Amino acid sequence: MEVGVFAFFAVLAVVSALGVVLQRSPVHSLLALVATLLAISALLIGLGAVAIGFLLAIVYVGAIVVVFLFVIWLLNLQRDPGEPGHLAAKFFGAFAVAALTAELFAFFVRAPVGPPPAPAGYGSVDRLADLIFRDYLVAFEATSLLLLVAVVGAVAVARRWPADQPRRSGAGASAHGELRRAERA
Amino acid sequence: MTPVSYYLVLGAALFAIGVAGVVIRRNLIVIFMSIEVMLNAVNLTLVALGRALGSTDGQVMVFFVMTVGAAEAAVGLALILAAFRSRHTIKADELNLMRW
Amino acid sequence: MTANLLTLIIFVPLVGALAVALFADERTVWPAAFIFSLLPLALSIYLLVAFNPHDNGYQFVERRPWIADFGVSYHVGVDGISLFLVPLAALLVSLTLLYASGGDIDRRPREFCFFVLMLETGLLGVLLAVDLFLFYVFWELTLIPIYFIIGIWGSQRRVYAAFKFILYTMLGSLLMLVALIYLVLHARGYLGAATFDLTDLYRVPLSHAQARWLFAALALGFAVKVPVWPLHSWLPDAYSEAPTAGSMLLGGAMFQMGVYGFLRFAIPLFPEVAREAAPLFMALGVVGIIYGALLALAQSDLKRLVAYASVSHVGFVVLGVFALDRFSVEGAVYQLITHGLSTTALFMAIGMIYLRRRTRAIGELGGLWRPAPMLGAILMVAMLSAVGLPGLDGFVGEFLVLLGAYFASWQAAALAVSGLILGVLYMLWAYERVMFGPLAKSADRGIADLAPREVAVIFPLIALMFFLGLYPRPLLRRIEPSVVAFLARAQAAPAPALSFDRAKPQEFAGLRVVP
Amino acid sequence: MLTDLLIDAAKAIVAVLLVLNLATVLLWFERKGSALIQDRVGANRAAIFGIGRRLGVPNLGVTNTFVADPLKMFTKEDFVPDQADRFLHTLAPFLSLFPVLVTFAVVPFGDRLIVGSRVIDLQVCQLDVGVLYLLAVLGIGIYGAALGGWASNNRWALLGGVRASAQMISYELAMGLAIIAVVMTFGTLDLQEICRRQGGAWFGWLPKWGIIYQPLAFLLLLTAGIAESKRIPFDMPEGESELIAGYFTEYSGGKQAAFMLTDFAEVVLVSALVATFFFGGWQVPYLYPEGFRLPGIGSVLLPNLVVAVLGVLAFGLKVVFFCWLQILVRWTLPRFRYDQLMYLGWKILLPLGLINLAATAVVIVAVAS
Amino acid sequence: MVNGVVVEFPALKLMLLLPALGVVFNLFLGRRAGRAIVNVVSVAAVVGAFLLALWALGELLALPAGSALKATLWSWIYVGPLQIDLGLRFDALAAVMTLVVSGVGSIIHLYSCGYMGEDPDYARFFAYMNLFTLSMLVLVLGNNLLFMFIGWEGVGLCSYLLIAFWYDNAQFAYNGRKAFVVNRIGDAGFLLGIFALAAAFASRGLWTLDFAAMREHISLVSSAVATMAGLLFFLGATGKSAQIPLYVWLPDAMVGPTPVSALIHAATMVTAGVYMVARLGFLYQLTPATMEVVAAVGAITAFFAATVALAQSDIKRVLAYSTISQIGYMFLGAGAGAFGAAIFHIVTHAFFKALLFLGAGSVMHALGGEQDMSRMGGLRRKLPVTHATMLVATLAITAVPGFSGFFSKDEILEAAYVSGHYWLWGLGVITAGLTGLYMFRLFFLTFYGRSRVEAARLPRLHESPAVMTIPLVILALLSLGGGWIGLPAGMLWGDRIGEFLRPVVGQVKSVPGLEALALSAVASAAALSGLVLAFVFYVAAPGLPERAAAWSGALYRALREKYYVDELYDFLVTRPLFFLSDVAFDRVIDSYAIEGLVDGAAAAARGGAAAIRRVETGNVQHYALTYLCGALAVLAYCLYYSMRHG
Repeated sequence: MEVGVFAFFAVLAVVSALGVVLQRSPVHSLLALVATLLAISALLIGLGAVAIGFLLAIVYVGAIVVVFLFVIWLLNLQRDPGEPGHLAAKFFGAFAVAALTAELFAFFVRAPVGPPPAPAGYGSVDRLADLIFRDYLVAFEATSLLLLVAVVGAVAVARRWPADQPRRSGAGASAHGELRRAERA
Repeated sequence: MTPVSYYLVLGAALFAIGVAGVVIRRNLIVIFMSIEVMLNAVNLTLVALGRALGSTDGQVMVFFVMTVGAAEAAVGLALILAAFRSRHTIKADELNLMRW
Repeated sequence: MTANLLTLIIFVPLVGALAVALFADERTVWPAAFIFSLLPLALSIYLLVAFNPHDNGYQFVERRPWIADFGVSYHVGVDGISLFLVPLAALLVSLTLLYASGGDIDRRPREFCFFVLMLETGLLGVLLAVDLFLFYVFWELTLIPIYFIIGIWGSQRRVYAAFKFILYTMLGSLLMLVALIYLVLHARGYLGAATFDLTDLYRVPLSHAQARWLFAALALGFAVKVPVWPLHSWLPDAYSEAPTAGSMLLGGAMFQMGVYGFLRFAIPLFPEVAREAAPLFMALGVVGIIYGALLALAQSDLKRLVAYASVSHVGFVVLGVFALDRFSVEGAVYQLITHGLSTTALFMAIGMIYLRRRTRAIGELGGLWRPAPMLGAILMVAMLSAVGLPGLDGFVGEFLVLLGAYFASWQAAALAVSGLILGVLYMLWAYERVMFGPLAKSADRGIADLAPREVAVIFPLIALMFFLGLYPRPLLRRIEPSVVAFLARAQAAPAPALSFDRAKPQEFAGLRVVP
Repeated sequence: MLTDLLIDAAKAIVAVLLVLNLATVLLWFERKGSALIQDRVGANRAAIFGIGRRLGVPNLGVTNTFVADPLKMFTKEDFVPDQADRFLHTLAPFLSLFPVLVTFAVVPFGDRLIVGSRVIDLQVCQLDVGVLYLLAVLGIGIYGAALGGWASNNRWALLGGVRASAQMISYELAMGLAIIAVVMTFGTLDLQEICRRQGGAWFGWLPKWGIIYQPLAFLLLLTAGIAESKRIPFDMPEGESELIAGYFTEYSGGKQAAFMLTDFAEVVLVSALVATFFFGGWQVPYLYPEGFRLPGIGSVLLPNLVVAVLGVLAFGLKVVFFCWLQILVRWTLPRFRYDQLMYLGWKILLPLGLINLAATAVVIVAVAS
Repeated sequence: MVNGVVVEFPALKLMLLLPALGVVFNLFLGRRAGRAIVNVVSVAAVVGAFLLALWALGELLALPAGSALKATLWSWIYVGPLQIDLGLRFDALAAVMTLVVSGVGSIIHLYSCGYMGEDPDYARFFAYMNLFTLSMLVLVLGNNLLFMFIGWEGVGLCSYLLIAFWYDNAQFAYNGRKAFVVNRIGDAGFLLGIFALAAAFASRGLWTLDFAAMREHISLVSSAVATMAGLLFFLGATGKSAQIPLYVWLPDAMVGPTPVSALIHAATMVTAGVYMVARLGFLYQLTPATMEVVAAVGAITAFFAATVALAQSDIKRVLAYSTISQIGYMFLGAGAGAFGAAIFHIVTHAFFKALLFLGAGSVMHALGGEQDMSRMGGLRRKLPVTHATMLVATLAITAVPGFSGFFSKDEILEAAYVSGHYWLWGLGVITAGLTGLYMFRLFFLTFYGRSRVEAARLPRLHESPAVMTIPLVILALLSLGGGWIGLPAGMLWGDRIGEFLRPVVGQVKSVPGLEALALSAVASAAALSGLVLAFVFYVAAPGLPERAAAWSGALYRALREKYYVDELYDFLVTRPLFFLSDVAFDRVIDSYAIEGLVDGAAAAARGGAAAIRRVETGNVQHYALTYLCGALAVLAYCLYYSMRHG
């Protein structure tokens, strides 16, 4: 993977990442996120990790970000009207992030070795599958359980309870309120 | 081949941008997306280092990061929905009931 | 039977507590609890009889490994010092239960009995434990029940009082724990294996600085419990806010724990430092005497008056213990017993007054002698015993303490004697305002004299007061060997103030004085 | 080195042009076909200066679909509703068309072609994780429809977009399972390799096509494919009776054409995939690289070029057949209700896919031991 | 110096047992048994003790001089070398005291059967009286200091109980408590004396508090310790025997029933101090300085009390001050070394002072409880027996020659003169005069002159019943003849009592005949002059006392108000004590300082927590920020670490 191609994808990733953070409209930042993810998966594929690259694309771009889109729709989020104030937090945050980047760069710049030629079938699916289903099987099963729990949790939290009337604004709107209502219903 | 430090630096940059998003933006969804960016920055670094060391373990870790990311996104978004339904806002600083 | 007598004594009340808590219903709870408190009393009386007065080491020793790798063993034993405290505690708990059933505790009797019996186990455990860890466990065990007793059945400011009591004692006991652990770890370095056993820890050499700190920690823990003068502010609240039964337990049974701690652990473990600190503690004792007496003078609540009176008496005991003289230590141990009796009797009498007049404020009381002469007589005897009228039990202890203190430093004795004068002053003044004078208007006419149950409850105490006052010999004979051993251990240093050298005759009828 | 690049570029251009032309042909074919099915005349008006009529040739509406409509599409005003997100509005059609066309890069339309010393693999790019690529790119397709609905600031468009994306996600899952089943049977992710492994014949006469191994997977893939392409009977996103034109209600001109094209390109894509996975792609029964080996009769040697051309023709024929099949399906089956759609997707196709997967796994292990 | 034989005599224990049984019976069964039985039991107990005392005296006289009878109740405190038994010792000194206590006691018990006739609490009264007798006997018979101390405090308690017998009246209760507290102060001194003595002997290796043993080894004690011990014991004595400075409780003790005043505050308890000094004579003789102090305090108190008695209008208060004065004489005698004389004066004083009190009691009985002499007068016709017996007692107390008072007081003055305390002797003589004056003032005011009795009380004015008058007559005879057992040397059978006591307390060398006669002549003259002066003032010229009072003005008022000593004590001791305890200790130190510290710590903890709580803003991003900073720090450290280690 030549430096030029890397540079292109790197710039694309950074710009789109900035896009995610700075965009006013949530949908735009979502698209920026898609772009970042694709750039990253391209970089991964460039690094030889072909299987995981495509998997990243499939899982993240195909499913997760779409769910984000769904939520944006459900909440009908328009453009943020800009966020005045909170200057102190912003300044402090920016400063902290800058420091973070400086420190990380200081670390990674001195990483010594260039990547050696990839061994045969380095990033292939069967090598990956081999590892996942042999060495990390327990972890794999655990993640499957995790996903199940996540799904059930998500449904439990987000579903609309039968007793839910359209909520009066704020008053008694806490989760506790729901419980009380559920008991009454 | 491009030296691995470039990847690491890129990863660091993306991570930093993600962190900035989390810390600065008020909108929960955007915060969530920044978190995804951070996660993927880490994925990139993992694979890059894996590639440098010639082991596929990095990729396995990325695989698991993805699953966790997915689970987290699912639950997170559900929470945001529930929060919005009851509090009518997804501004991070307005959801501050858990305070002194 | 005699093999594990002590274990029986300690754990029968606990079994009783559980039995009462689980099985007894409204009707049977008081009799069941009372019977369960009688068992350890009977056993401890058997202990008294079977005790060999000439052996000054531990008797009825039971030792089984408990937590082997920490060197903690279930090691219990009784010696002269703790011999009489055990039956006393058992007796006082039984009397407390008998008294409480008579209307003092009306709400939730089952929980009350449970806590009292649990307290009894803790108390007996503290008195009989020879293993430091075991001692600490029982020490903490006693805290919980008394907290609830004060906290639940107390009067208005009970929560404040209970909480303050717990905080004070907890602070002290935590310091103690730290000291224990340090000592054990240090011992492990020296003995090769960690051991909590008291007799083993005697052999551990400590640098003076270490000993000083450890003694300070232990002493603070016990000083809070005694209470020595500046650390006493929990006592008046705890005593006055607790229900009568609670005050009896606190004032009568639990009062010895602090001093016993000094006698059993603090001083023998660090004799040099103890000797060094003796003048300080004697001074604190004397201050305590005068301070307590003056405070008692200023109180308007009967219970607070008795509370400060016991602060004053504890001052005597502390003076006695830290005079590190044969007479004063024996007197102090004797006073542990007699003070327990008189304070319990006083609280009982006050409880009876409270039951009749529903108030403890001295201002509102008056002229009780006419309707209740027996109550008046009992309160009189209890007060005189507390003040140390010769012929009653208080005097014997006080005389010995003052005698020993005189040997140690005549100034301390001279000041301490003022305690006697002030004692009479506040006691009789209170007695006069409660008993003599016309019957207060607010009192309804129908004040009855003592009911048979009340007489039964207080009679043993009064009888013991007279007996211990007139014939203290059997007790002193048994306490003596252990006190001699304790002093040998503490190498009683020449008292700083005494101008003459004390040629101490060492030989007694066939007694081994263990260095 | 340059020639390789040129060859690849040529392959890519040929693939795209083929697909686009085929799509427009299908457009025409469908218009005339549906007219035939519905016993009506169909488009026959447009003519260029009346040449056809003068020559006595019957006007089959060819100029309609090939000349008139495209011109109209590209010259009409490109209308963007106000307050709509202009950037997204223009991006959406591209995002829906681009992924479909790009997928063809990995579809093999022929075997090796030996030209002088060079061996040309008739597949735009040899990617040994072709299937993963396929799934990844299909995933991106969803955004087209979704953003189309969102960006046109129109309730019905939004509803259409929501329906479209929900439908595509559900059926992508089913399609994925079917494809995985195929991948398991052939043991490789490279589509070219899959086609090669479908060469040869069992018992001399039965060609080893995917359909034999995976009949259920075939059905799953076909149904999911039609659903993916959002064509009747899975026509919810643009159900006329309810949502006017679904997510491309507010589109006109070129962008509208793009959406139309994606529609037909998907049809072609589905038929291509079905052909590749289950019908041997460019495999001609009994045709081996050296020539025909007919069972019982003997073998006929053929030059490589002829074999290659025969392969490509076979592949083309299969694709056309399945396009026809899909159009036929479109004009015969009524539209599903949305919950039936979801029910079919999640409660029938998904379990079937899983069962099929499990069965295939069992068989493979049994065969392997 | 004295070798006597010590014989075991178990009957001594019986002597204590009888009153003890009396106490127990009265307390528990008294109410049910009825008045008659209670009277009988109580008097029998004391009379029994008296008979036993006589029997013991007989046994003692049979033994050679200086011997003693011994009995031990049981072993009391055995602590290592110190072994204290409850041992009884009946030697000459104890014999005299026991006889006085039980003899006068039984007479007074008889008298109180009548006096307390109508009082409902008779059972409790007799219980206390028996308890008092028991304690007094213990005090007197105890063979070691500690057992004696039990008796010492016991009598203090009984005096408290009896003074505050009519407890309904709050003032009586206060006086009772005052008596007990002042006694207790004295007892504290006594206790410290015991310690000093015990320590002194202990330092020499001798562990004992027995009188005999201490007497034997008294040489072991250094003079400094002996002085300190002596003074401490004397402080105890002043407390018990109402000498300056601890005499204030006796006048207030008169609020008790009259028999109590007679028995306790005249005859027995108040003389305990003198007995103790006599018993510890061997200690006092070691240090002349303490002897000086004792004598001086005695004489001064005598004079001081006599002056106050002059101006008192309450009949019992006059007698109280006269008792203080007479005891002053006894201490003067003891201080001068004539312990025998002091004891002899105790005996005679017991007779006539008891008689005076009982007489006053019968007068009050007749007048329905009236105590103020200004509302008496002219009672001699109505109360002939009381009048006659009171006359004998008054003559005895003013030491008119021939009467018992003369012999004992004369011996004391002689001893004072002989031992060189000339100005104390002079003071003594003056006091003798004053005694005559105030005693006859009382006598004349009560029995002679106009009758100032209120009309209401006149009809009930009658002579006391037989049970009260018989004791008066007996005591009158004793006051008359009591003195004859201690005649000055040379006369008839000489100083029998002195001889009898010499082995225990020694004897002062007597003065050659002529000089002694001169001394007694001077003393008698002073006494008679007092008598005449009183006659002039109160009988001959009734107006004179008022004019004298007006003339002396401030002096008279000072006397009447007892030199404002009570107010002084109150100001110097009680008020500061209560201020100290209430304000200084209770409010300031205890609740403010110590409580403040404790509650302050709690408040500080709560305050600190409130401040820290603000960190939880509830805003998720603030938490994220802090998280980030933490990460930065860790990274920085790693960076620093890797930088340093390369």
